[in-house]
Amino acid sequence: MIPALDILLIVALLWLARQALVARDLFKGVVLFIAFGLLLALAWVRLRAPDIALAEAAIGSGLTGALFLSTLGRLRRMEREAGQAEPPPEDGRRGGWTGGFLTAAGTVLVTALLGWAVWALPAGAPGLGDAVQARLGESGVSHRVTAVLLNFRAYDTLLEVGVLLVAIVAVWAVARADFPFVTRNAEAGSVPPQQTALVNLLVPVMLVVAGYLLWIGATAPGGAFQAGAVLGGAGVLLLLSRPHWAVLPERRWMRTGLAAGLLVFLGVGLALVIAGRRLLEYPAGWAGALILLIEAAVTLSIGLTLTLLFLGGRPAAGDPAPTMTHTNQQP
Amino acid sequence: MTDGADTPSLVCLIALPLAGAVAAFLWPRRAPAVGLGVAGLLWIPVLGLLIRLVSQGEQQYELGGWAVPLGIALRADGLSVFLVLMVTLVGGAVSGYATGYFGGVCWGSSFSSLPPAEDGEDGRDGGQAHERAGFWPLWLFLWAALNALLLSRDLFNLYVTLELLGLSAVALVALADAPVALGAAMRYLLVSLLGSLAFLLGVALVYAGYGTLDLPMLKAALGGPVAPVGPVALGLMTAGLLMKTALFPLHFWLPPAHANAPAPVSALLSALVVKASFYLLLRLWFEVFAGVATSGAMRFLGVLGAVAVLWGSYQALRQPRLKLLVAYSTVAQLGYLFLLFPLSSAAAGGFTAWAGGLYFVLAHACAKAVMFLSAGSLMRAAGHDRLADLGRRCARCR
Amino acid sequence: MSVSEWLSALLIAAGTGFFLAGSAGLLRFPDVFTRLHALTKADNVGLGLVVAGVALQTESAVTLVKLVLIWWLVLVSSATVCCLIAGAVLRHGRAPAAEEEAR
Amino acid sequence: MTATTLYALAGIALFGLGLHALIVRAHLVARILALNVMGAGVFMFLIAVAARNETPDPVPHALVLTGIVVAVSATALALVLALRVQAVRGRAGLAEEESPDA
Repeated sequence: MIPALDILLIVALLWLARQALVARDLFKGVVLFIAFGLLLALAWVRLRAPDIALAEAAIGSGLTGALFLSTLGRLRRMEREAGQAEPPPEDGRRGGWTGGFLTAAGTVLVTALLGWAVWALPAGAPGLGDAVQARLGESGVSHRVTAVLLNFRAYDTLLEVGVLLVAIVAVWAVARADFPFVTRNAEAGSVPPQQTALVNLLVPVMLVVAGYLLWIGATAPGGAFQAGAVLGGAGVLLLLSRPHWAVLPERRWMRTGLAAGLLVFLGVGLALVIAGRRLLEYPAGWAGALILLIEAAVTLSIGLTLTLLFLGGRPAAGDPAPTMTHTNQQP
Repeated sequence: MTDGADTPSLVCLIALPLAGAVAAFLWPRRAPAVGLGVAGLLWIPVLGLLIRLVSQGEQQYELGGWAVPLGIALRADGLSVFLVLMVTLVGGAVSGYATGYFGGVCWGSSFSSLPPAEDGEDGRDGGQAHERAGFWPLWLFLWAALNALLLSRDLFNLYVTLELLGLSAVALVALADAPVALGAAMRYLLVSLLGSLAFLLGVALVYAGYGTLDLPMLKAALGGPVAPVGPVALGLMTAGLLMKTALFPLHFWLPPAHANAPAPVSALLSALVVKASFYLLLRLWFEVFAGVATSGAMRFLGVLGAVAVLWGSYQALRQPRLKLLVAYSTVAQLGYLFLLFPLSSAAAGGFTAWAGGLYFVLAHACAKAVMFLSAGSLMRAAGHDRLADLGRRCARCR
Repeated sequence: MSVSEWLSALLIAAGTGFFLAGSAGLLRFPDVFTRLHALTKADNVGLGLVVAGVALQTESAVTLVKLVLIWWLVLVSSATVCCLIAGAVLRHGRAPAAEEEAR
Repeated sequence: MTATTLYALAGIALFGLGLHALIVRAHLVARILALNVMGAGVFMFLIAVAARNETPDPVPHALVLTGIVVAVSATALALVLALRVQAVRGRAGLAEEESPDA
């Protein structure tokens, strides 16, 4: 018997996803996608995956949603500047009724095939849960997900931190920060006082929450990703409202902060190799401390990376960007 | 099979370019020197690995000291070491070329008159600066991803390396900030992400059905009765990898992406990046899923390859621009690679087909890299790569 | 069921009622301002009641602090966001369109 | 049929929905949204698989956490590229029959 709540949740998720994907108005689609992400976090809780729920709410729905919304804002601004009153109509891709029908039929066929394979999955559920449980005591942490992420499969996580750095290098290589977009409000002297007050209030709370998530990750749901996501959220808030005390670090420090996670992760791994152990083979008794060290650096880098990804390009040398206070104090 | 705990050459092959990428990101001015240093230093672990492979056979390395299936292991056998050797050779040559192409290197190069690279962040000095600033970290990340992919024996880890490879490759294409290149990079990114997602869903199905991510363990598990999840997972992963390898008719993204990237990038993409996903296909079809893949499916891939040879060659001959011609020839040459599937499963001549196929991989990597690099030099000299006008220009060069 | 459990259920049910009313207002009210009114006011009281109901069931003080913190944070941010949206609509004389969403 | 099977199948359905939108939509932002929905489908399948056991299997959880971070990186790069495409071409779409040497 399936609980009614699960059925309701799944129906709502599928409906939201469909509405988000067919919406001609992209703004509507993105808002529906954010709602979809929040419900998804609820689904993860139902599936007893609180770590994922935290990450989904912060990254999957929150920061991804913010990225989409700021992109739409920039697109509209470009269209306005190009003199397009209305966004250009979306050109149909697969022309004609038959094309659309064939695409739909093909997708349904593929989905049905996949669904059949899932339906026919063998009942005896194998998995590595027992293997993780058996070695958990040696991992240096007592939370199983953190043990997998930063010890048993730490190499995956190392490469993944590399993916984050690739993303920022790529974004910096492709585009310059469109800083006027971000600072438009502040330049007009019109960051509403409520917003400033909220940011002044929330950012310290978010810093505390990030620290708490980082610390608690060793024993309970939480860890570097969730903490980094909260830091990233705080960074986005700062970019949008630029309170007088917030200053973008100099580019040298920015680079160092972005690379810190990979640097410390790889450094610890290689130091262990030099000490005659294997890559990321923590010595007994040291595992917990080394994991916390790596996680702290990774948290910092993830937070900074997510913030700067939201900025959407390399901060240029000539812009007032590096010191955020610059324009804020003008009347 | 020997465990390589005492000689960390397997780890160095991945860690060295990764560390180089961070260094190139932190010190943009020194990036070309870092790149060349990595290209040179990498020969030490490569040759060390080769010697051990010859003397002791297959090497493996359990990362973090955790045995599979809990941990992740690296593995080097003949096929992967052969390809690592190829990457080191071609990658080193392209690195040398790139120091000249992107300028900013301190010794005798015809382009050293360009302004120093600074960190290329203001984009005001002719648009070259950010190309230079972006190329080295991205290429070193790409290099790390290639080696990691060739040495991994864990399915999810392979997904992460595929993403690292795909994102850095796309960004390298987008370095040529021209409208056509940006469109090509965007299309490449969409295809690459779709391919990765299909691969990831295949990995998820494998884990759901067999409870392991380790390739050799999966192979053993597949020996039992075949559930539908096995072939479906193989189909998904294959579809994703075929997109990334650009087998006809999924090749549409390749010519614009390879032709409009900066010359060293075109060389790397055509010579190495498409081979990485091809290598994974070989692994999956001939080793892990050998009992699942039917000869009919092998023949189907062979037919697609044959069509790709004809179609790619025909299109290549029709192209007005040199780099597009070379890019379409890649489509054709990739078709030859897929002839390996039906040929090697034939009872007789299987070994000959393998030997021929691998030799072809190496030959194509070297030849195509050189072709793109030469095309880049011609483009620099002539200012364009329209075939009709190049002849006159080159006559003058002499 | 004990008295506190009954009280808890009652509070949660009352809170849910406020959420329902707020959702109905969101769907039925004519313009942005009235909808904001329905949403933020009703949700703040509704969430407060739910938190009070759940708080009755907890034994640990830490959980209690977390629950109150959640309510307080939602209160502060929804009040601010309500002001920001209403201000934006007033300035532009129309519903917030795509270019305003990023704030 | 159990709740986890239903979630697993819903994950597959999300994958299919996203795939269809990725093919039929032309606007780049819509297509990037579609890729995100596909990713969510894969994650849902993985987490449903993990939930089959009495205590959830932590390995798929770790894989999904990795996947979420990879997804946000890819999304950020894709959106920036889409903006650049709009900036140089005046529209955030890829022409269907585009001659590569335009």
